[in-house]
Order: sequence, then structure tokens, then C-alpha cells
Amino acid sequence: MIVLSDYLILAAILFALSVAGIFINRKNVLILLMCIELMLLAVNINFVAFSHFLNDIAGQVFVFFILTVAAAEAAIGLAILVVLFRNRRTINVEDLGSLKG
Amino acid sequence: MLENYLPILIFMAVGLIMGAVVMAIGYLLGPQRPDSEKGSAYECGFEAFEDARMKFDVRYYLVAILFIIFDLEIAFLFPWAVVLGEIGLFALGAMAIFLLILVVGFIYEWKKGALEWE
Amino acid sequence: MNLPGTQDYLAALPEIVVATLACIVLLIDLWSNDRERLLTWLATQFTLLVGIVLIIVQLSTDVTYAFAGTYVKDILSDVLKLFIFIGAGVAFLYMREYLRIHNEMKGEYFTLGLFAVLGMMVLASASHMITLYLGLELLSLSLYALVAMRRDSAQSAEAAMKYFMLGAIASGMLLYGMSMIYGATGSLDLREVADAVAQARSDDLILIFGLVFIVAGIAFKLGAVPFHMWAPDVYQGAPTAVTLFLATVPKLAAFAMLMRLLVDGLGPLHDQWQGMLIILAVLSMAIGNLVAIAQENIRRMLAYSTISHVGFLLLGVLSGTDQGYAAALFYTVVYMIMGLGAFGVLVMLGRAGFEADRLSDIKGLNQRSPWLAGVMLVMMFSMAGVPPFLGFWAKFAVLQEVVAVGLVWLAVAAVVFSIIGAFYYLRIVKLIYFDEAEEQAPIRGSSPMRVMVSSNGLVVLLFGLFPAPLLGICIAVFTRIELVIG
Amino acid sequence: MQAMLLTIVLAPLVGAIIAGLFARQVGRAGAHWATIIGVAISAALSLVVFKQQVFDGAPVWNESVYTWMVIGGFTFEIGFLVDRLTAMMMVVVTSVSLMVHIYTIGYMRDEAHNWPKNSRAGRHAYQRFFAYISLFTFSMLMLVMANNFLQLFFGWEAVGLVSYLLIGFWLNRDTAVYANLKAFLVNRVGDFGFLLGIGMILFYFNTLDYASVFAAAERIDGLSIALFPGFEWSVITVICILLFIGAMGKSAQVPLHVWLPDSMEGPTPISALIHAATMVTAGIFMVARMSPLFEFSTAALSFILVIGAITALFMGFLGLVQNDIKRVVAYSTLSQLGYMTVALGVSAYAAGVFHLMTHAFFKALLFLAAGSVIIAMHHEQDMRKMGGLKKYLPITYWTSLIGTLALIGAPFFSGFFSKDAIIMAVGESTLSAAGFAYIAVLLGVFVTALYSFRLFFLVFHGKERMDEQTRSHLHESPAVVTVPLILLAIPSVLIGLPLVGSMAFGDFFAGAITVLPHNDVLGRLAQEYTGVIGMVIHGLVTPPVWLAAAGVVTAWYLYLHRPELPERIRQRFAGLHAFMVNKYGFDDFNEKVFAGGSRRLGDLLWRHGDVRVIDGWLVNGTANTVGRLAQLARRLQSGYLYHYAFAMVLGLLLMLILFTTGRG
Repeated sequence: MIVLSDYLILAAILFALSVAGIFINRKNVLILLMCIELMLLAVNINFVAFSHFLNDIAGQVFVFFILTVAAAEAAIGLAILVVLFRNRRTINVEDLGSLKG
Repeated sequence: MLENYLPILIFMAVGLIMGAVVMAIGYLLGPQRPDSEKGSAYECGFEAFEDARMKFDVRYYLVAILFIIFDLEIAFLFPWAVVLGEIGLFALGAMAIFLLILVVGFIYEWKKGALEWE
Repeated sequence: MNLPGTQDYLAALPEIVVATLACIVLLIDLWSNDRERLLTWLATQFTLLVGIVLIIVQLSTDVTYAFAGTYVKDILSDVLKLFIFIGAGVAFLYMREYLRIHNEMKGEYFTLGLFAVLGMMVLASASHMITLYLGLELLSLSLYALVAMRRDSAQSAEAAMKYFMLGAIASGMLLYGMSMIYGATGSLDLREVADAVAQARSDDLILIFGLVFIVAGIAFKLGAVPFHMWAPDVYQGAPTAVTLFLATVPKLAAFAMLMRLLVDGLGPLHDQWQGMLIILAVLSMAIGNLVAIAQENIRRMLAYSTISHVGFLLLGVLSGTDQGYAAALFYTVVYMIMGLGAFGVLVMLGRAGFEADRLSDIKGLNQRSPWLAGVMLVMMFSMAGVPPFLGFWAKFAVLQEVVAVGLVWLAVAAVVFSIIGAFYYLRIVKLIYFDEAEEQAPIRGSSPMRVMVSSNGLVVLLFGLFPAPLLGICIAVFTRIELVIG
Repeated sequence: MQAMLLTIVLAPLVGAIIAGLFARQVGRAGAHWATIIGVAISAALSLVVFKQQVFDGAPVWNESVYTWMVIGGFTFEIGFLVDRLTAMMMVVVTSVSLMVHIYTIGYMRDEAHNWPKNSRAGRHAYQRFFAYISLFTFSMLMLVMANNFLQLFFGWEAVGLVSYLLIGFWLNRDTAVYANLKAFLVNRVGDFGFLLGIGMILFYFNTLDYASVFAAAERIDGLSIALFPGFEWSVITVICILLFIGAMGKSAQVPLHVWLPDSMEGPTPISALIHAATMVTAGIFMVARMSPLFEFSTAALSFILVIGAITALFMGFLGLVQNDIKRVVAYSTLSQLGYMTVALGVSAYAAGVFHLMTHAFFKALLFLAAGSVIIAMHHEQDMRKMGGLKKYLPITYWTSLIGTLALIGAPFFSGFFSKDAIIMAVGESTLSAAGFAYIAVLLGVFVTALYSFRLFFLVFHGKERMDEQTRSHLHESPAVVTVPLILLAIPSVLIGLPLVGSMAFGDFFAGAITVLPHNDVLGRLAQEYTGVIGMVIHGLVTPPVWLAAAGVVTAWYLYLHRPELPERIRQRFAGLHAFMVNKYGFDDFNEKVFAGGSRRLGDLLWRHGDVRVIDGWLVNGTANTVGRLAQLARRLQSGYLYHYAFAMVLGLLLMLILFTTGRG
């Protein structure tokens, strides 16, 4: 039998992976976008698991919203990425350092 | 608690073994006499025109972005359809408003020329 | 099945109307050929005006829950929305001036701004985590887009990218925290959460785990150290028109988020989140004031100054008393007014294709325009907390509440940091008054702009002399005293 | 009464508004007339108030004029408390201010040459100046007439602001800008303490009204507060010391004194009005006003006494080595402020305030006289380039002499009575630090006389060391300058005679100043007080007068009789040759031990103590450290996304660890 904590651990691992991916990856901004998606999916697993074990549908409703908002977020992210690429000719994370101090 | 995962482990192991076995058989039984023609990329009988890792036109992204949004908003239609019978007219109105807002967005991108390729 | 009734729609009427009008503004802008976008702008301001009227008509101290408890209309939400409308109205005026000076007029600045306002309204009225999240994202997404609006600028693209990435991480953290709270309490409705938390053991690990993540999410929105790093880059990278909007009004929304989540929802965990907010507040005041000193760019400096102000704002909230919340609200409103004024002056200094945001650009301002210099002086003194300007009262009110709950050392630290901070504000004053101007171009500006910047300065001065009405409103919000307008 | 008090306060404000906002319309003459009339009205009415309080026995007036706001049970009001202390301060402030206004007409007559051509800052500078000093008068009146701490604080900050504006008045001079920044920063340190003190009062007394706070002072006595875990402090001591830190900033007590000498970059009338007569004494006034609080804290009083004694003596030394005429007077002001502070420390508030009053007159006189010299010398301030001015500036000469005699405490002059009262009070005190303080103030008398007459002789007597062109243009200053000098000279001589009996030893301030019986040194002295003549006779048999005389003689010997001596001593490191050339080995010894020794000590203190330790480490050092820290912290903002994300995660983890471990 798979218990609640298993889901939570899986979600936590995914969440940690995505966070690590964000600051370990220094090359491609696209990968950062993927990491963010992963992070939201980890949260979704949490919500679905809780929703299931609590017998409460609200958590799954939240997941719907998170999914759609994530799509919108990804869209904005991609749009910014395109703008960035047009201006900089690169989407290397390490080249994003002109604003600092 | 880990024993719960035993079936998955077995499943994965079987999958791996199957893949490995098939590849191994092909490797062992087939003749191996490579030459330059055999080693080259195969493209409908033509020479390859360009590098397979070509860059996407940035406009693909634009279309993809637009697609994602409209695609995922549809996700709300499924649960709505399930309970439409119970809620009735109110649900119909609510979805109409939701779609209306989407249409406003659609009008916006159309008018802005985002849907035109050139 | 309980379907929403008239009651619910009435309670959410401002949001419904603003949403509808925002869509209409979007369409109007599509078909208008006006290069100046006057119609779009007027429609935007009209929307805000309608919002103000709707709020005032329905102003009351009653608490109404609507849409199955996902939405609340109380005096806090009403007052917050009023200030949001006013702040946004002023910001849009400055924005228009900026866009005209720089020849970058686009209707999207205003429509996106309106959607951001809508997001803030939803945040202010959220009593359910889903509502809160949706409001937050509507606000954030609009802001990301606003920052990236200048499409030919590498700087704004970089700023937008950073803002977006970090913002997405922050909302991921917030969501993760929410999922934990949901798991621990079994509900997403903040009222039910509060009830469940009150009964739970206060050392429930999952609760505290979730709380930490939620605090991190809020801290990002506020720009509190160590979740502040987007602020300087975004303030500097975005067009000044966007910076002035995103640096000021959304702080009210962030305050709303703080109140809704931590106080309404997780109030019983006050002992825990007080500790976290103390850490954030001290770090913010320290880093903000310190690093601001080393800045050469005024917008960057103002970003760090904002960070330090956020530290002060947190002081009021962490006291955990109604007076403390009132002081924090007061501080937020005061900060918004000061921020708008300071950025307004910066907008007036700019020319087409030239952002006047280096310290040297402001040198000798007094010789170029004594009136503008005076406004900037008022803003800087007020931000530094010099009496009798408005900023002094904000600091005073907050410190008083911190002392009242016995955190004397925190108050002392706050005062020390604000003294360090006084240095860089004074440096601006020195540059304005005691240095020779490098730039000699005369300062123009449309008359509405001049009137607005001047009144902004006057407000800081006059409310500084008579802070009672403004402070009174903030106190009334939390003590539920019947509010008399007029 | 209310209308009259309001008029007193508002008349200068109206003048300031007219001169400041309508500079172009009213022109130069309009500006000075508007402000002078405003201040004259206030001065005249102040005299009426003084007469009512002192001679007609009017009751103390303590009422709120206007309720500003009510927040959470606290009422913030604007109100006036008028008793004899206030009335006296009002007269001093308005009359000195009036003299300075008149004098300024002459001083600023040709200020235009101080500005670069067509400088925008220089436009309407004349009007601006008058607006500032009138605004100052308004603020100072608000400060002294306040009946609550909030208004006191308002006045306190407002005078600071105007002082800041005026020190930097010549904003095209770098030194002036530096000086005003320094003044502002140092004063912020003081104000910080002051504000904390007021905050504590609000916290413990729940009111900011003087009367209510004083009435409740006894109740607070005995409460304690743990500032740091394990260290219990009496609440009242903490409050008093915090308030006094405010006074240290404003009244330039060691170590917060560094701004005052530099403030001499401002125009001379300002030095007279703000940095000698009135604003710098605000701290003294405040402590006297708060006497019902300070009386309950022996610790705070001892602290005040020590700070005051150090200031009185060591700042005097520094006056010996300065060559800038205004700086000498500035150090003398510091030293005299030290005397007043000492008086406060031994609970002789009345004597302190009495000295404040006499000092206001004679120090304003000295400053204005110095200004007159400066005008005559075409804005040359170096005393080494003066000398022999007596015959060119007769009025300035005689008025300076009067001021100097009053300063050193020559019998019958006003300074004699006030200073002697302080010294006697210190001698009578039983505080443990009183012994040190007594020695300091006695020595201070000698030093005061030495530097005062050094200045006097260098400027007015001896060889004429100025260049030919300056000499040919030397002439007495115009009437707008000399009349204020004469008008100020009169009280400098006479004001002590009628007032010493009642003010220092009598019950002039009864009700306004509270002294607990066991601290009442003046009360004990009063029993021996036998009138003015008695006091003079008593003075003649006690050291102070003779020390002062010794100082004068030393100065005469060094700077008139043998003017080459100080120069030689300075140039040569003693040595056999010097000893031979200098036939007076004994004199040489004298010179070295008394004048040279103290001079070198002063020099040492100035160069090492003042410049290096306080300016270098405390003021600039702090600024440098903060700047370096800022640069360091700035590096954290590397510009890279992954660092930012890492910082967020780090913050999150930190909070997680802090708040979840040890609980679950």
C-alpha cells in the first residue's frame, strides 16, 4: 500500500530537484523554465495526494488552477525569453549579468 | 514500506532486460561490414541537406506560446462538462463568460497580427 | 448546490466591473489609431474612478463572505482597494508622461496596469488560497510583461527574465507551503484553516514547514532580504514608468497577502511567524540601508531603500497587535506616496532616450528647477524619517508598536539602521542643493504632471504636519471603528 | 495672553515667509524690514511677558493652544508653558536675534562677491539669509515655549535644520558644505538619543505633557529596565542620559563637539546668534527645564558633570592654538558651554541658566565684534595678519574689551557673577566627581583669560601685520554694525548686577526649576550671600579672579611685551642656542611650562585628540567602515540568476532549520 508520506517524499524530492536545477544549471534559460514546471508539478502531486487522503476535492480543483496558471506563466516566460534572445543573441544564464551591484 | 515498490522494480527490470536482449540478438546475429555509404545519414534517398540540429524559427515559439494558453484553458471544460447536468443554466452562463474572456484575448492577438506568419 | 446570489455579486462588484472595463479598454486600445493613446489612458483612469465610486458607495465595516467563502469584503479590503486605485491613478499619470517624453507610447502599459490592479484587488479580498493565488499570479504576470515591455532593450529583457524566474520560484514556494497547510488543516479556506490551526498543536511540524514556505513566498513579493535580489535589478532594468508602478502600488497587495495569509489564516501561529519576520525585518533594514550607500544609480538606490522600508513595514506586522497592523498599513501607504513622488521627479528629469537615473544627473537640480528640487528634498527627508514629514510618522508609529510588545532591542536596531540610511538620502539632498549642475537642459513637463508631482510633495508635507486623518483611517481599519468619510 | 504668545511666535515666521517666498517681490530692503519688524514685535512683547512674570507676579501660563491630533489615547498638542525660565529665554532669544538682524544688514551688504557670477544659488541670497534667521527665531521660540516634549522636539529639529542650512549658506565653498554635513550628522547622533529618551518617556509616563511627566517623576523613581540581559538600569537614569545625549549634540559637549568649530564656516551673524547665544544653549535650557527628572538621578547628574568639566577645560586649551579669530571664539564658546553643563551637573541649574543668559549677551557681542573686524579686514580671519587695529576701529575695540572682560569674569562684569556662582556651586557639591570638576573649572579660568586676551592683543594691539592695501582701507564699521555692538555691550556689563541675587541665589526660578534638598548647593550658598559688593569682595579673596588676572598678565607678557617669544618658542625646539639668545631663562621656563606647555598640550589634544581620534576615527572612521561594508555587501548582488535563486533557497533553508528543529 502506498501511503501519504510516499507521495510527500516524492514531491519533496521533485521540488528539491527543481530548485537545485535552477541554481546549478548555468547554461540554458530554457532549462530553468523546465525546472519551474517541475516545481509546480511537485506541488501538484502534494495537492492531489492530500486531496485524495483527506477526501476533499478542493485540492484537485487547486491543481487545475495551478496547471492553467503554469501554462500562462510558461507563455510569459517564453515570450520574455524570445525578447531576450532577440536583444542578446544568447540565452545563456551566465550572460545575464549586466545588472548587478 | 519499500516492498510496495517491488512490482515496479520488477517491471523496470523486465523492461531493461527485454531491451537489452533484443539489441544483443541483433548485434550478435547480424553481419557487421560497415562502409561509408552505410554509415552516412539516410534521408529518403537524398544526401542530407543540413545539420539535423537546426535552429527553430523564433516564430514557432510564438505559435507555441499562443497554443499552450488556449490548449490548457480547455482543461476547465472537462470538469465543467461532467457537472453541467447538475448545475444547469448557471454553469452554461459561467462558461460563456469564461469563453468570452478568452475570445477577448483571441481578438487581441488576432488584431495584433500574432497569428500571421509573415 | 448553493449557487452564488445577488449578495455575492454585489460584494465583488468592484472586481467584476474593473475586469469588464479592463477588457473593454483592451479592445478600445486595439481600434484606436491615436498615437498618444489618450482614449486608452482616459478609459483607464475612468475605470479606476468607477472603482473608487463603487468602493465608497459600499464602504462599511460589515464583513461579507461571498462565493462560498472564497472572497471577503471587509473594511480592510475596501480601504486597501481605495489606496490601490489612488496609487495606480497617480502612477498611470506619471507613466503617460514618461511614455510621451520617451516616445514609447503603447496602450499595453495601461491595460496591463489595469490587470495588475485587478490582481491586487483580488488579493486584497481573498479569503481562500485559490483566490489568493489567482490574484497573485494575475498581478505578477502583468508585472513581468510590463517589465519586458520595452522590447528593444537588452536591459529590460534581462530584468524581466530575472524577475520572472525568481518570481516563479517564489510562487512555487508559496504553493508548496499552501499544500502543506492544506494537508495539515484539510482546508484551503482561510477561515477554516484558522480554526483548524487554532486547535492543532502549535508545534505541528507540517504546519511550521508550510508556514516557512509561505513566509518565503510573501517575502519575495515584498522584496525582503534574502528574497530581495530581484528588486535592484528590476528597478534599474525596467523603464522608469514601470518601475514607479511596480515599486509602489503592489506593496499594498503584498501587505494584503501578509494580512490574509499570516493574520487571517495562520494567526494562531503568530509566535512562529513573528520570529521569521524578525529575521527578515532585521536583514532587510541592514542590507537595504547599507548597500544603498554604495549605489551610483538612483533607481537602484531607491530599490535598496524600498528593501529597508519593507523591513520597517514588517516591524509593524510582527508586533501582532491590531495597532501594529494599523501602523504597518500606514507605513505601506506612506511608502507608496513617497515612492511615487520620488519616481515622479525622476520621470520629469528624463529626456527622449535618456533615463536620468545616475546620481550625477541630479546634481544641481536646485539651479535647474528649485520647485522640483524642493519636492525631491521633501521626499528624501521623508524617506529618511526626518520630522515633520510623513515618513517620520510612519517610522514613529511602527516603532511605537514594536516597543509596545516589548521588542525594545528591535526598535533600537531599526533606529540605528535608519540613521545609517539617512546618509544616502542626505547625499541626494547634497547633490541637489550643493553641487553644480552638469546637465543644463531645462526641465519641462506637462502641466498635469507638474501639478501632480507638486501635490505629491505637498501631500507628504501636509500629511506630515497633520498625519491624524491618514493614520486615523489605518487605525479605524483594524479597530473596526465606524469610519466617517468627509 | 494667548494672542500675545501666538504673536510672539508667529511674527518672526511671517517675516521669514515674506522674505523667503517673496524674495523677488520685496527686494533686499523689503526682506530686512519685514524680518526686523517681525522680530522687533516679538522682542517687545517678550519684554512685556517678562515684566508680567517677574515684576507683576503673573501666574505661570500653561495651556494648549491647539490640539494637533489624538492617536490611540495619546494627545499631541501645541501649547505654551510660560514661567520665569521661559520668559527669560524669550527675552534673550528675541533681543539677541533682533541685534543680529540689524547687524546683518551691514555684514551682508556686499555679500554678492561671495558668489560666482550669475550663480543661481547667489540670487536672492540676501533675502534668503534673512528668511533663515527669522525662521530660526521662530523655531527657537517654539522650543523654549513648548509645554510638551513633542513640540520641544519639533523646535529642536527645526533649529537644527536652520542651522544646517545656514552653516552651508555659502554653498559654493567646499569647506562650508563639508561643515554642514558634519554638523548634521553629529547632531543626528544626539537627536537619536533625544528621540529615544522621548520615546521612553512616552512609554513609561503615557504622556508627553511636561506637567504630567514631572508630576509622575517620583512614581517612576525606583523602576528599572534591563537594557542588556543582566544589567539593570534605573529607568529615570536611562531617560535622563538619553535626553542629555541630545543636549550633548546640540550644546556641543565632548565628544559631540566637533561640529561647532567647523560651523564657523557660516556667516558671522549666524555664529553669534545660533552657534553662541541661542541654539547651542538649547541643551542647557532643556536640562534645566527637565530638572524635575534629572534631580532623581544622581548617576545622570554625575555623567553630566564629568562631560561638562572635560569640555570646559580641554576645549579652552584648544583655543590657545587657533589663529582664526572666529575659531578662537568658537572654542571659547565650547568651554563656556562646558561651564554651564558643569552647573547643571551639580544641580545648580539656576546658575547654569544665569550663565547662559550673560554668556548669550557677551558672546554674541564678541562674535559680532569679530565680525566687525572681519568686515574691516575684508574677510581676512587670520589673527597673524592683524594687529594694532585699536586706532582704526575704536568702537569695536572698546566693545570687544567689555566682552572679553565679561568673558574672563572680571569683577562687576556680568560674566563674573555667573561664572563665580558656578565655581562656588561646584566647590559646594557633594557629588563624587565634583573634586575633579572643581579643579577643571578653576584651571579653565586661567586658560580662558589667556586665550581671550591673546586674541584681544593680537587683534587690537601690537604691530600692524596686515598688508598695505588692507591697511589703507581700514575704517570703523557702519552704524548698523556698531549700534548692535553697543546695545549688546550694555547688558554684558550690567546684567549681572541686578539679577545675580535673585537669579543665581534667590528664588527667581521657583516653580520652574526643581532641586531636591540634598542637592541644593545654591540654597546653601545663598545663606552666605551678602549682596553684589559682598560677592565681589569674596571674589577678591578666592582663586578665580586671581587666576584670571594671571591669565591676562601672561597673555600681555607673551603677546604684547615680548611678541617675538611665542613665535620663537614655536620655531625652535628649546635647545642651548635658543636658551642663549633668550636671555631670560626663567621666562623661557615660564613660557614652556605655562604658555608653551599648555599650548603644546592644546596643540597635541587638537591634533591628536580632536583631529585624529574624534574626527578621524569616530566620525570619518565610522563613515569609512560603513562605506566599506556597503561595498562588500554590494558584491552579494552578483547579477547572476543562480546566485539570486541560491540566496532565496539559503534563506528558506535557514528559516526551516531555525524553526522546525527542536520543535517536532
